Amino acid sequence: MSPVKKKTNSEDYLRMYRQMVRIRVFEDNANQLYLSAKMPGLTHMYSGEEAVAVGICEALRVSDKITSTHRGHGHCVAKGARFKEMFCELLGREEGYCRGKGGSMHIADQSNGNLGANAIVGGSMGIATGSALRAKLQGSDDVTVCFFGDGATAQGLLYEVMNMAALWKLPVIYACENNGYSEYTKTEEIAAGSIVARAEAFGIESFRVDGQDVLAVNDLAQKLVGRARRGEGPFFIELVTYRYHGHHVGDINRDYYRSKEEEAIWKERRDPIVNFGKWLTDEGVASAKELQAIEEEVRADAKAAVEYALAARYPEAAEVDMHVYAATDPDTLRPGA
Amino acid sequence: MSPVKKKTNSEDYLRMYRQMVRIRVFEDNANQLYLSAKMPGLTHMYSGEEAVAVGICEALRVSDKITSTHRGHGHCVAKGARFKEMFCELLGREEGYCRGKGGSMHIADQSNGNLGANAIVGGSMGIATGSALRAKLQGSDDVTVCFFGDGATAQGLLYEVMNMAALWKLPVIYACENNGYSEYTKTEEIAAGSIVARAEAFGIESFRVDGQDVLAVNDLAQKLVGRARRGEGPFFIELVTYRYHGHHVGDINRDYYRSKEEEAIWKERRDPIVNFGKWLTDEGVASAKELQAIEEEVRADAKAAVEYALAARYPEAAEVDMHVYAATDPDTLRPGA
Amino acid sequence: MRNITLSQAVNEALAEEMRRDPTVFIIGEDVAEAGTPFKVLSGLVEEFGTQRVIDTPISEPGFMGIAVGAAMTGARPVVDLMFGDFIFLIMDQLCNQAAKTHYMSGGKLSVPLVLRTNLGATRRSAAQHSQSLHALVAHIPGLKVALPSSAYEAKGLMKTAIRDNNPVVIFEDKLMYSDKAPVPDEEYLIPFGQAEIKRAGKDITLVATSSMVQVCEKAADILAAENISAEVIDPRTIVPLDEETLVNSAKKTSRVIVVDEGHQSYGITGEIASRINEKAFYHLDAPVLRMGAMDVPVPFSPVLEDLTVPTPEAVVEKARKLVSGEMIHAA
Amino acid sequence: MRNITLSQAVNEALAEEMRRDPTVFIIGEDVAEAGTPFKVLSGLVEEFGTQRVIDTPISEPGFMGIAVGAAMTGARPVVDLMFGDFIFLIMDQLCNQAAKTHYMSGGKLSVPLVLRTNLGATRRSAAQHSQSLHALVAHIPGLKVALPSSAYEAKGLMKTAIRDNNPVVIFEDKLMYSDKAPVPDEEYLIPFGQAEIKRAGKDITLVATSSMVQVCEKAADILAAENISAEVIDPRTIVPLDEETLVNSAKKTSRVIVVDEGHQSYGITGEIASRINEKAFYHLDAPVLRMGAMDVPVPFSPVLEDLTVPTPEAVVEKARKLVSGEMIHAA
Ligand SMILES: Cc1ncc(C[n+]2csc(CCOP(=O)(O)OP(=O)(O)O)c2C)c(N)n1
Ligand SMILES: Cc1ncc(C[n+]2csc(CCOP(=O)(O)OP(=O)(O)O)c2C)c(N)n1
Ligand SMILES: [Mg+2]
Ligand SMILES: [Mg+2]
Repeated sequence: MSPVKKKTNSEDYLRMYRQMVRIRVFEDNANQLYLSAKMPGLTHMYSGEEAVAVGICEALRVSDKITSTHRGHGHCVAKGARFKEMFCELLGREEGYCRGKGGSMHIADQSNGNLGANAIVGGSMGIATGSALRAKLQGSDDVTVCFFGDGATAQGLLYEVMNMAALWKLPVIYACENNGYSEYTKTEEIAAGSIVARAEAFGIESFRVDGQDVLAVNDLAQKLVGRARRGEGPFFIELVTYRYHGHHVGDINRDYYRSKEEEAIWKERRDPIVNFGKWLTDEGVASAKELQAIEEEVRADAKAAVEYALAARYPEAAEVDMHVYAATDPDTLRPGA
Repeated sequence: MSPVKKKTNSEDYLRMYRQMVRIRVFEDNANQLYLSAKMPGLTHMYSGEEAVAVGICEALRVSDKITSTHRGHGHCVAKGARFKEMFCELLGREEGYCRGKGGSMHIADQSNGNLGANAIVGGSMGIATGSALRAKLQGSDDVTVCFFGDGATAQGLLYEVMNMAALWKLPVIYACENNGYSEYTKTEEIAAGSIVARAEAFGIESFRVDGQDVLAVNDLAQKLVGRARRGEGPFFIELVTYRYHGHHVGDINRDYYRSKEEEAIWKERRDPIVNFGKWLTDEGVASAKELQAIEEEVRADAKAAVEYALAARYPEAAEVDMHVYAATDPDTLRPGA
Repeated sequence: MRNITLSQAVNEALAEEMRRDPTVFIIGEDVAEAGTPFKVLSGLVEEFGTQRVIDTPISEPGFMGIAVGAAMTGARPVVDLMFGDFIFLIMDQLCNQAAKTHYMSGGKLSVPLVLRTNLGATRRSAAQHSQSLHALVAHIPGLKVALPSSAYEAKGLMKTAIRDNNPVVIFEDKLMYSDKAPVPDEEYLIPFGQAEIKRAGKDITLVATSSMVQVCEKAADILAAENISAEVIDPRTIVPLDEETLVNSAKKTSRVIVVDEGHQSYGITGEIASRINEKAFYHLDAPVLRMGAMDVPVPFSPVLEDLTVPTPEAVVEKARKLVSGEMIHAA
Repeated sequence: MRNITLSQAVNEALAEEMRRDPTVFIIGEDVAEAGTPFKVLSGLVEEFGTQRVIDTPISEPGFMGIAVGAAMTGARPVVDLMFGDFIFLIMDQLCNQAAKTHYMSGGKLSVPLVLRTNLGATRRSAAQHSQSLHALVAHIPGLKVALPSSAYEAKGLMKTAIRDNNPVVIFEDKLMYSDKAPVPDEEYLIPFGQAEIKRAGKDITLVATSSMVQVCEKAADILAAENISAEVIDPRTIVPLDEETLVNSAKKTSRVIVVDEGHQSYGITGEIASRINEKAFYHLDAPVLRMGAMDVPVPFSPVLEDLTVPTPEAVVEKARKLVSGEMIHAA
């Protein structure tokens, strides 16, 4: 664990711990829904990467924005979403964040500044940068964080928008979650040179951090978010992390692309929740029992939310062609309006 | 002028000189055709950048490939094309390299390995890289050079293909002609950080060279082409150069984006042909008179080619829907073929 | 009413809307000091500054994506895409992102942006600078598509597009930038989904878009001299499409040609013809015919290029055949 | 004849052509050891090695461009695009480069490549993984477009595509990968531009593409029970399109519905319907009707998604109306 500096507020620590647990528990339930054939389609689990989303989002305020990925449940929870609307979305119900129209890969939560998951790898890099441009033009000091994977660094769009972000000094932080794989391929087979050097070449200050250490991530995020607010952005962070499950829930036999040993090492020695929990008890911030209680609470929450969602209504058939176009108030279309 | 090392072959020098003059003279004639309303459409002049195309293409053999840009006449001449077919193409005549169907922005010369100019900025970066992949798969040691401008470095495609070229060690050289402008905008306003650092970040060995010094360019090109042939590629070169004319022939009033003084400095002090001519006479490779004779010869050639082209046939109307699809020999579509 | 060029009309629309709404900004290549290669935007950066008339690097997917993000967070960007042919570069941001965000978010997010670009051949600009690609975006639900046919429409449709809460793609005819047309002094907007009957007629309906409106008006002049009365209708927006006006005209004249500058095959003429056919079939004396650009990449050579686009004479010829009943024997 | 899955059929076609021609190679994401997420390519890297089954980073425009360059210099690449929805990312390389190179070079350069991708909804994959985007590429001259409707077509069309000297886009129906169909043991190729009459009939013609062939065959079964004899025709390639077979069928049955899984508006049904209408108008008893996917982004929720795609029941309903003459009153 990284050394803690000024920050000694145990409430913050416990909230981070709880948020990481919430992500893990959410994913366990989502996986279960898939395995029991209750969830339509597929989904991509964030388990193992919790310290990344939580470390970063805990440095943000509600009006700050994030863009998320196909592996987006973790970002969504970390930015403040509720279980009920999330499970409803995963199950295609009307009370989902997107009224069931988006599903896992498009989950969004505008009320908390989550501009949405994206099923196009790299698809939200422009959106995040545009959100930062909007903040700057508006004179607001909101910051936008763009989450994406190591695999997404192969999309040319990243370099186009980093160039503009650097030229225009936009308040955006590019957060590259390097979990070692893009689908069934190791990062070193798809990424030449150095990922952080690529951002640096555009004049963007760049960092590499242990993505399993929530305090290290949060510490760096606090600093960079603060600097971005003051107009010193953009920044780039590579977060070294690992996904515990397959690429998606259906990716069960993984031997041909990664070993059980490798998985075991990450899970047993580098788990972000276990290690942070240990640190919290070692430092006397919380007792093992208190942590246990948090987990149980979260599990109960999740269980209730799943049950609620399973019983919730599907959207009406009439909704199918609703929301293709946003309404425009006819009054605004008049001369003089 | 850069110091000459082993190379003392005056024939090579004079060929380079002649090729540079050929480009300049070609462009003077093309510009004249535009001004006298004899050429359809617009065109982009290469004048001022001759040392780049010639320095590089003189390091290539016929079977090596190049891809070119909207500012492509220089590359075409340097890779060995003839005036007659080039002017015919610019004038939309049947004997043009593309039967008049491509025009200035799509001029190509397959017989000399020129895969063509491209009217999409950056549009041939993939093509060049694919040509290099093909050479590698085929076991040939041909090298491909991809020409593009500073403005084109803003296209994400470049980073996608450089990544793959680096991962797969492809025999391709990315030649960035930095003439200080992309259309009406200065390079520093559209390119953050450092252009060569961007290539280096992908693990590509990168160089910056004076693009007005044909010997310096040729020297570097010889080395890198040789290394690429031996499988040590890819490489990246930034060539610092200048275009004398406007962005295109119609761009006459340029004061609002670049000063007459700046233009004068480049034209008067840094002209690649004048300076190389001086060096050739200083070193005793040729007399001023001999150089003069070369120029006159080239001018006469160009004049004849222009006259020929102006009188040449247009394609038949029936050609309009020819070459939409390439024919496929029906015999190859049979089982057992 | 003054006569102003299509360029000026677009420029006025942008200036008026930027004065009216501080969230409107322009983004694209060489839009500021240069005012675009077509000089459509001249003067705007002087009035609104570089914060609202934003020059970008040559990064079409990048600045399109940035516009989507800005629109999702409260701005109304007008994206300037220098040539319609470059739309291929931004299709993902336009069609997978901008077009779908409102729906995918269950109506919670919206993307009010305008993509300004152009169409039209016969400028001797060859295959990658001459395409009319509106059919591609018309196929994607979530996008609206406007095709102004004169300075008047260019201004009125642009103003509506900027105020619309959805992504709108406007294709201007690049050959028309210096064409003048009467444009009111007072403010006006043209509603989407309302076709305009450019000229009333009774023997045949010519449905024409963008550049083809002028072509069909000329054709109608020639036909009039032959005592064939042609009705010329400009749909103005193809999404939404004013089916009713088209169908009513077809029922009245019983003969229709749909004329458009996009490639004919799998272009917009098939859709418009089919909709008319479906709703007016029993009133038609002949099949609804279509004329689009030839199904060839646009050739550079002027002698070839001019063959690829419908001309007034070609429209007249087809109209004559339809009216004379010759088609019956052809089928 | 054996029954094999569409996956196996594609795999066989690729293996056979790779054995036959050393210039054929495969390039795309996770095509090698993983054999693609749909496992269509399993075993190929073992036989042909990583030099001919090339895994790429997630750089669709990049590897598409690389394939164009390799094709221009003598190779025959087969590009694997994991989802048809990603075609938006590669439109420039496909439509501005691959499609136009032969023409722009006056026939001197050619681009013999195959783009393998897919289409089809109802996999609960939401708006960015469920589109059927073949209309977009069918509009671009220089591209050929194949839509296999079973394992049999998938193999035969793929082999022809690889040997064709032009860029060919093949859309496989991703819901069909594990569907079996009889496939000959011997080598065969299916020529482009030849529609297949899947079932002969005399009262109505159902023109159906890809996934909709099965739907229309089921519809034909139901109709048969009602004594309505439906002819089902699969064009197999939409560029080139076998107009003749379609028109002849229309002349025979006098009633046509065109059914396709792309969005209906400005999709391929308008073109096919118009061509039939133009050439068979005086033989038709009713307008050529069309059924496409709804003009909405594909929703995730199963209850909504299932509403967006034509079903056998919906086709039957429309066919009944056509045959009974009900359309007359509608128009
Ligand atoms: C443009 C695009 N190409 C391919 C895919 C298919 N795909 C989905 S996730 C994925 C891997 C992404 O890897 P990475 O960015 O490292 O994210 P991770 O899954 O590891 O979190 C791929 C190739 C896609 N969704 N979008
Ligand atoms: C994709 C694309 N975007 C924009 C253009 C319009 N355009 C043509 S040349 C050019 C500037 C290119 O600058 P650079 O790459 O530096 O080449 P230079 O003209 O200086 O040789 C632009 C923006 C284009 N042709 N293609
Ligand atoms: Mg990853
Ligand atoms: Mg330049």
